[in-house]
Amino acid sequence: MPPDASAPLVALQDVTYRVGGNVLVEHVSLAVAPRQIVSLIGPNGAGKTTTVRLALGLLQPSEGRVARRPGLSVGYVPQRLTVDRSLPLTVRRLLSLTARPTPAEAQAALDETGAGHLAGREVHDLSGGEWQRVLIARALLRQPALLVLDEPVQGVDVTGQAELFTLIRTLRDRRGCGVLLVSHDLHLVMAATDAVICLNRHVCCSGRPDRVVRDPAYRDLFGDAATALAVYAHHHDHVHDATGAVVPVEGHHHHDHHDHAHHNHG
Amino acid sequence: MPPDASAPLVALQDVTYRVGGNVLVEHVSLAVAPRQIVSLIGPNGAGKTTTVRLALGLLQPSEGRVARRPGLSVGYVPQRLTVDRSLPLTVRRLLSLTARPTPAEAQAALDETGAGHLAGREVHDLSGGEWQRVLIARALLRQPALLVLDEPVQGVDVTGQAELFTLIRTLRDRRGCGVLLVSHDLHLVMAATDAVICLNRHVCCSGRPDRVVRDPAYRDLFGDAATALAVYAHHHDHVHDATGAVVPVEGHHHHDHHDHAHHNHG
Amino acid sequence: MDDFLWRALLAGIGVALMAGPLGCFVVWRRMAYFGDTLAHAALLGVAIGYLLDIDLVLGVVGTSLALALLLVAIERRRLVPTDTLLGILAHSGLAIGLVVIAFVETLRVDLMAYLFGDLLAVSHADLWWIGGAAAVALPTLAWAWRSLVAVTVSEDLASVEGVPVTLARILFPALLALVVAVAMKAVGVLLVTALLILPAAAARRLARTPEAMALLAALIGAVAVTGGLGLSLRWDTPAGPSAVVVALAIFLFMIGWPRRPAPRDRQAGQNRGP
Amino acid sequence: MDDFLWRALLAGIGVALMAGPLGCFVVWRRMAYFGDTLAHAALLGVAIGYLLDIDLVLGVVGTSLALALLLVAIERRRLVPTDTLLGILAHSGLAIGLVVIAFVETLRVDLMAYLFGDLLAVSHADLWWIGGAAAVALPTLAWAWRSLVAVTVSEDLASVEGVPVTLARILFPALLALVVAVAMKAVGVLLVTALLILPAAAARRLARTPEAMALLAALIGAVAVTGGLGLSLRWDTPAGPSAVVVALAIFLFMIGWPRRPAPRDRQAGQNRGP
Amino acid sequence: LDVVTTVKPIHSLVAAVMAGGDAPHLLIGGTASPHTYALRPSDARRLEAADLVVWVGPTLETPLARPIASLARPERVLTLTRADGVHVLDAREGGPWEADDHDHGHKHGTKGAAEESDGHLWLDPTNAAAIAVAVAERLAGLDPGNAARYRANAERLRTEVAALDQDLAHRLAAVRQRPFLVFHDAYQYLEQRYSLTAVGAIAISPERKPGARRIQALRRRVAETGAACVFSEPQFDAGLVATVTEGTKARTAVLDPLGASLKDGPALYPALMRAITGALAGCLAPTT
Ligand SMILES: Nc1ncnc2c1ncn2[C@@H]1O[C@H](COP(=O)(O)OP(=O)(O)OP(=O)(O)O)[C@@H](O)[C@H]1O
Ligand SMILES: Nc1ncnc2c1ncn2[C@@H]1O[C@H](COP(=O)(O)OP(=O)(O)OP(=O)(O)O)[C@@H](O)[C@H]1O
Ligand SMILES: [Mg+2]
Ligand SMILES: [Mg+2]
Ligand SMILES: [Zn+2]
Repeated sequence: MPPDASAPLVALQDVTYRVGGNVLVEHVSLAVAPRQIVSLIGPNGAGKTTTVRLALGLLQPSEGRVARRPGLSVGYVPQRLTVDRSLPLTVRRLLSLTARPTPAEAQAALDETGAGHLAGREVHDLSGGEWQRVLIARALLRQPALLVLDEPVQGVDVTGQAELFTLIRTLRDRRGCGVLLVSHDLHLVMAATDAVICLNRHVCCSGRPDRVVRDPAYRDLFGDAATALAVYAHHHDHVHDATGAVVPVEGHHHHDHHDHAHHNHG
Repeated sequence: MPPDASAPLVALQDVTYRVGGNVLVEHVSLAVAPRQIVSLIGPNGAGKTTTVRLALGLLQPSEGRVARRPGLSVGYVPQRLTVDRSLPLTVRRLLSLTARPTPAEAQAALDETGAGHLAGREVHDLSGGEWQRVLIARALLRQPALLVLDEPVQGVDVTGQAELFTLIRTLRDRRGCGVLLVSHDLHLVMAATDAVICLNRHVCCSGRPDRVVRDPAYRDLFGDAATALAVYAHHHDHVHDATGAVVPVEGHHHHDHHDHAHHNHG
Repeated sequence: MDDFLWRALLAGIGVALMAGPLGCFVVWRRMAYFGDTLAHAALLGVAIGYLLDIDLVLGVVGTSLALALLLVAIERRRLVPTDTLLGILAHSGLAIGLVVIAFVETLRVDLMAYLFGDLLAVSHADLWWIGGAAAVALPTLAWAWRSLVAVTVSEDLASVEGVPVTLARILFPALLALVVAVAMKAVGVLLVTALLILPAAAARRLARTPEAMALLAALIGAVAVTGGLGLSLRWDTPAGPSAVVVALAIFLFMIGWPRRPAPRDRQAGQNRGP
Repeated sequence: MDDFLWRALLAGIGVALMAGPLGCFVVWRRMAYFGDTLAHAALLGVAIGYLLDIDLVLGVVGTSLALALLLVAIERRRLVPTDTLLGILAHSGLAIGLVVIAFVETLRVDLMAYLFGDLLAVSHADLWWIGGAAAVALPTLAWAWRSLVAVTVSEDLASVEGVPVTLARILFPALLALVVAVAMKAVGVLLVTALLILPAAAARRLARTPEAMALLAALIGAVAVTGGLGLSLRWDTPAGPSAVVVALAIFLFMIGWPRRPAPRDRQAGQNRGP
Repeated sequence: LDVVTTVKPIHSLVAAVMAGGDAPHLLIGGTASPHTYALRPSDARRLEAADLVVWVGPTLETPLARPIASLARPERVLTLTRADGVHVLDAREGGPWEADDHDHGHKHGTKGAAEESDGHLWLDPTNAAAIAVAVAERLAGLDPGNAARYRANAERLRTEVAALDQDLAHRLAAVRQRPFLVFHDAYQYLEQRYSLTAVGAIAISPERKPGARRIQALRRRVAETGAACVFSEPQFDAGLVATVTEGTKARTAVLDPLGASLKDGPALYPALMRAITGALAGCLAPTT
C-alpha cells in the first residue's frame, strides 16, 4: 500500500460524457477507496457501463475530471468481450495475457471461481457462464488494487453467483483492494456493498445501502422491486438462519441477509 | 393452428452431441407442445445452449433424432449475438430483418419489452440490457409458434426481468405459442413454467416445477440454492401479493406493474 | 462531347450502380480483396483454359466461380478469416498458374491483355456486356437483398427464421464474380475494385440502414466516375485513376464528418429520475 | 549444390522465420493484404520520392510507414473494417501515383524494377539485408510479443492493464512494412505475401496458443521454402511459386485434419450430477 | 560455348554470329511480363554458367536486371546499349511525343535520368550490324579457336543486313510522307532510319495512361493530319486504338517489334523486319 492509503483509488468529479450530441451521463461524481466496495445500480441504459469506462480511462470525459492513482493496478471484467476465432487461446494462456502468474497461481484463481476444470480449454468453446467465471479469475489473478466488475455474474448459474459475490467480499478483506461493481441484483448489491450509487444518467442517490433503500429517489427508480426488497430485507432473516446456508465472514448484521441473496437470485 | 394442434412443436429423442471427441450432451429427450412453457435449467456448461441449438437445427445431433413441425415459425433469442459495426442498422430495421412488420406492430413489440424509445437508435450503441430487450421484441414480432429464449433477461434490470417473464406468459396465453426457455433464475422459472428440465450433460430430472423442486437429483444439482428456494417458495407468497411484485400467476393483476417499466427504462 | 466520353460515362456509372450495393456486402463480409483475388487468380484460369483448349475468357469466368465456391466451403470452418482466405486463393492461384505456365512452353500470356480495360477504351460491346450484367445482377440482388442482409447480420438467426442460408452464401460471391469479371474487362480492375469498396466505406458514416448505405454508395460511385472524367478532361489525367481519387476525396470528407446525433428518446423528458 | 541455391534457401528460410510470427498477427488483425497494399502503393512512393528529389527507395519506405500510420489512425474509428481500409489505401495509393505520374513528364517508372525480386536471383547483398531485417525485427517482436497479443485479444483490457496500446498499434505495421519491403525486393512480392498468410493459416488448426501458432507458422514456412526449392530443382519450375504451392498443400492438408479433442475436464467425473 | 540471350531479335542476331557452332540460349520466349516472369533453376543455372550473356540493358529487359546482376559474372555480360558502334537514341519527350513516354513498364523503363534511352535499338539495321560485330569480337576473345568463324559470320550478317536495309528503304519510300500513330514509342529507330512520318503515340501502360483530354487531342490530330494508320502491338488490348480511330479514316494494324509470333533462330531477324515493314507499307498505302 502506498502511504496515502486512504485516498481514493479512482475518483470522478462532476463528469459529463457526450457523444454525437447525446448526453450519456452528466455531473457524475464518485470515488472508490481501498477496501471499499462501491456498487453502481440503475436501469438499462442508465450509463453504468459508460461511467465504468470513464473511470478506467477508456472514454475521455467531455466535462469534469477523472483522477486515478498513479500506477494503479486494475482488474477489469467488461460487460461484453469476444475473442476472435482465428486467434488460438487456451484459458491458461488467457490468464497470463498481461500478468505472469505461475501455473499454480493460475489454477488457484480458476478454482476460486469454479472454473478449475477449464484451464486447458480453448476459450472459443466455453459456455456463457464458464467464460464469465474465467474472466473473473483473470481479473483476480492480477492482484489488483482496484477491481472493476461490469455485471460480472451475468450468465453464471445460481450457486455460482452467490459464491462469486462471497469471493469478491473475501478478496476485499484479504487483499484490501477497492471494488467498483455494476450489478442488477439488488439483493446482492445491498447485502455485499459499502456504498451504492443509483444512476439514471445522473446520480439519483447514493450512500450506504440501508440509507439508499429508503431514499425516495431510489424507490422512484426501482419501483415495486425496491419496495419488495425493502420489505423483504427485514422480513426473512430467520429463513436463512434456518437453512444454515453458506455465508461470509464479515458483514455482521448483513450476514444472513447476504446469505439469502445466494439462494434467491440466480 | 394446424389440425394436430396438440402434437409437439419440436421434440428431441435420445439426442447425443459430440464434437472432437467430447460429449456435450447425451441421451437428451424433450418436447415442447403448443401453449407449453418448458424451462431448461442447469449449471454452467451443462449443455443448455447446445440443446437449444440442436432443437433449432443449428447443430446436427451425433445420435438420436430431432423432429420439428414442418413450416414451424420460430422466434429465437440467442445467448450471444453481436452485429458488426461496419453494418449500419437501426433497431427498427433489425426488427424487419426477416419479418415484415408494419411500423405500428414494430413499435408495439418494442413497447411491450420496454424498448419503445429505442426504435430509431443504431444497434451498435445500445447498452447490454437494451440490446436484450430489443432482441426479445424481435423474437415476439414474428408471431412465432415456438419461442426459443436462451437466457433472455441477462443484463436486463430488475424490474425489466419480472415484466419480461410476465410478458412471456401473457403471450403464451394470448397466442398459444410454445416456449423453450433457458434461465438461471430458479424463482422465475419455477413460478412461470409448465415443465422444467434439469440438465447436466444428461437430463437429471424433469417434470412439473413443484415436483422437480422436491426431486433429490434437483437438490444435488443446485444444493443450498434449491433448498432455500423450496422453503421460500411456499413461505413468501403473501409478500409478493402485498407489493404486487415479481412472479405472476396469470395475466390480469400485473397491469400496473407493467406500466412502470416504461418510466424506469430509457 | 465526344462519343467515347459518353461511353466512358455510361459504362462508369453503370458499373458504379452495381458496385454500390455489392460493395456494401464486400465491406460487411470482409471481401475487399475479392476483385484483386479474381484478377490474380485469373492467370490460373488462362492457363487452364489453354490446357483444356477452351475459350480463355470462359476459363477465367469458370475459375472465378470455382474460387467463389471454394471460398464459401472453407469459410464455413471459421478458423481462417475471409480476408486471409482471399489472400490464400489469390496467391495460390497465381502461383499455380505460374507453375503450370512453366510447363507449357508455347503459352504466351499477357494477363493485362485479358484482364485490364480502360475507362476511355470502352467499346459498344463493352456497354452491352455491362448492361447485360446489370440486367442479371440488379434484379437478382433486389430479389435476394433481404436474405443477404439477414445472413450478414447473423447466420444463426437467419437460418432459424427460414432464410435459405446456403443459397445466400453462394449467390453473393457468384454475383460478385460475374460483375467484377465483366467490369474489369471494360473499365479496368483498379476502377472496379475501388468502386466496390470506396463508395461503400464512404457511405457508412452517413447511413443508418443497410439500404441507405447501398443507395448512397451507388450515388457516390456515380459522382466519383463523373467527377473523375471531368478531372481527366480538364487536367488530362488518366480517367480511371482520377475517378478513384475523387472517390477517395469523398471518403476522406465523410470520415471527417462529425457524427450526427441519434434521434432523441421519445420519452426522454418524462422518464428520467429526479 | 549451386551457390545460388544456397542463397535462395537461406533467404527463403530467413524470410519464412520472420514471416511466421508476423503472419499470425496479419491473420488475426485482418491485414492479409498488407503486403499487396505496400506493393501497390509503392508507386506513390516512387512518385513522391521523385518529386521531392530524394532517393526512390527512401520514398517507398517512407510511404509504407506513412501508410501504416494512416491505417492505425483511421482504424480507430471502427466503422471501416481493416481489410477495406487496406484496399482503400492500396487502390488510392496506386491511383494517386498514376495521376501524379501523369503530371511529371520526365518521370519514368518501372515499378517492377523497384519492387520485385526473385528467389533464385538473391544476391549476397540481399542476404545481408534480410539478415539485418531479422536482426531488427525478431528481437523487437520478441520484446513486444506479449503486448501485441494482449492488444489483439482486447484493446480495452490491454489498455486498462497498462499495456502501451498505441505503441503496440503502431509498432506492428511498422515492423511489417520493414520486413515486407526488404523481403519483397529480395525474394519477390508473391512469395513474401504468401509466406505471411499461408503458414499462419495452416498453423491455426493445430495450435492452441498464439505462441504455438507463431512457431508452427515459422516452421511450416521454412518447410515450404525448402520443399519448393526441391520441387523447383526436380521439375525446373519457378522457385517462388513452387514454394507457394507447397505451402498451399500444407494448408489444405491441415484444414482437412480432424479436430483434436479438448483435454478432458479434470473434475469431470466428480462434479456431474447423477 | 555457352551463350545466353534475352529477347528474340537479339537471340536471332547472336545465333547468326554463332552459326556453325553451339546455338545460343533464349531466356524470354514470347512475351512474358514481369507479373508472369519468374526464374527457373535452369535459367538461374544458365545465367551462372554462361560464358556470355547478351542483353540490351536494364532499359529493356527489366525483370532480368536483377538476375543478371546477381548471377552472371560482370565481365561475361555484353550490354548492347553500351556496345561499340551501336547508336542509342534517347527516349523522346515533347512535341508530338508529349507525355507519352516510352514505358509500358513491362519490358522496359529506366532507373535514372542517365539511362533514359530507347531500348528497341535493333529496329535500325545498322545497329543490327554493329551488334553482330560487337558480339563477334566478344566471342572471339572468349573462344579464340573459333574467332575466325565468328568474324566471318558477322561479316556475312553485315552484308545481309545491308541488303535488307536497302530493300526496306525501297519498300518504305512510297509511304514516307504518310502520317501515322503508334501504340507506344517503340519505333523511333525505324522512323529515323527510313524518314517516316510518325505523328504521335498513345502511351499505354498500367503505370501511365493517357487522360481523356489527350485522347481527344489525339483524335483531333488523327483528323487534322489525316493519319493513315494507327499501330498497336500484339500484347496489348487494342481498345484505346479503337477509341482514337473511330469515326476517322485511319486504319489500324498490329506491329510486333519483338517478333513474338515468329520462330526463333537466325532467320527471325530479317523476317521480323520484313513483317514490320510489310505491315507499315500495307497499312499506310493509299487506298484506291
Ligand atoms: N456511442 C453511443 N452513441 C449514442 N448513444 C450511446 C452510445 N453508446 C451508448 N449509448 C447509449 O447510452 C446509454 C448508456 O449506455 P450504458 O451502456 O452506459 O448503459 P448501462 O447503464 O450500462 O446499461 P445496461 O444495464 O443495459 O448495461 C444507453 O441508452 C445507450 O444506448
Ligand atoms: N466446440 C466445442 N468443443 C468442445 N467443447 C465445447 C464446444 N462448445 C461448447 N463446449 C463445451 O460444452 C459445454 C456445454 O456448453 P453449453 O454452451 O451448451 O453450456 P450451457 O449449459 O449453455 O452453459 P451456460 O449456462 O454457461 O450458458 C461447455 O462446457 C462448453 O465449454
Ligand atoms: Mg452496462
Ligand atoms: Mg448457455
Ligand atoms: Zn517498348
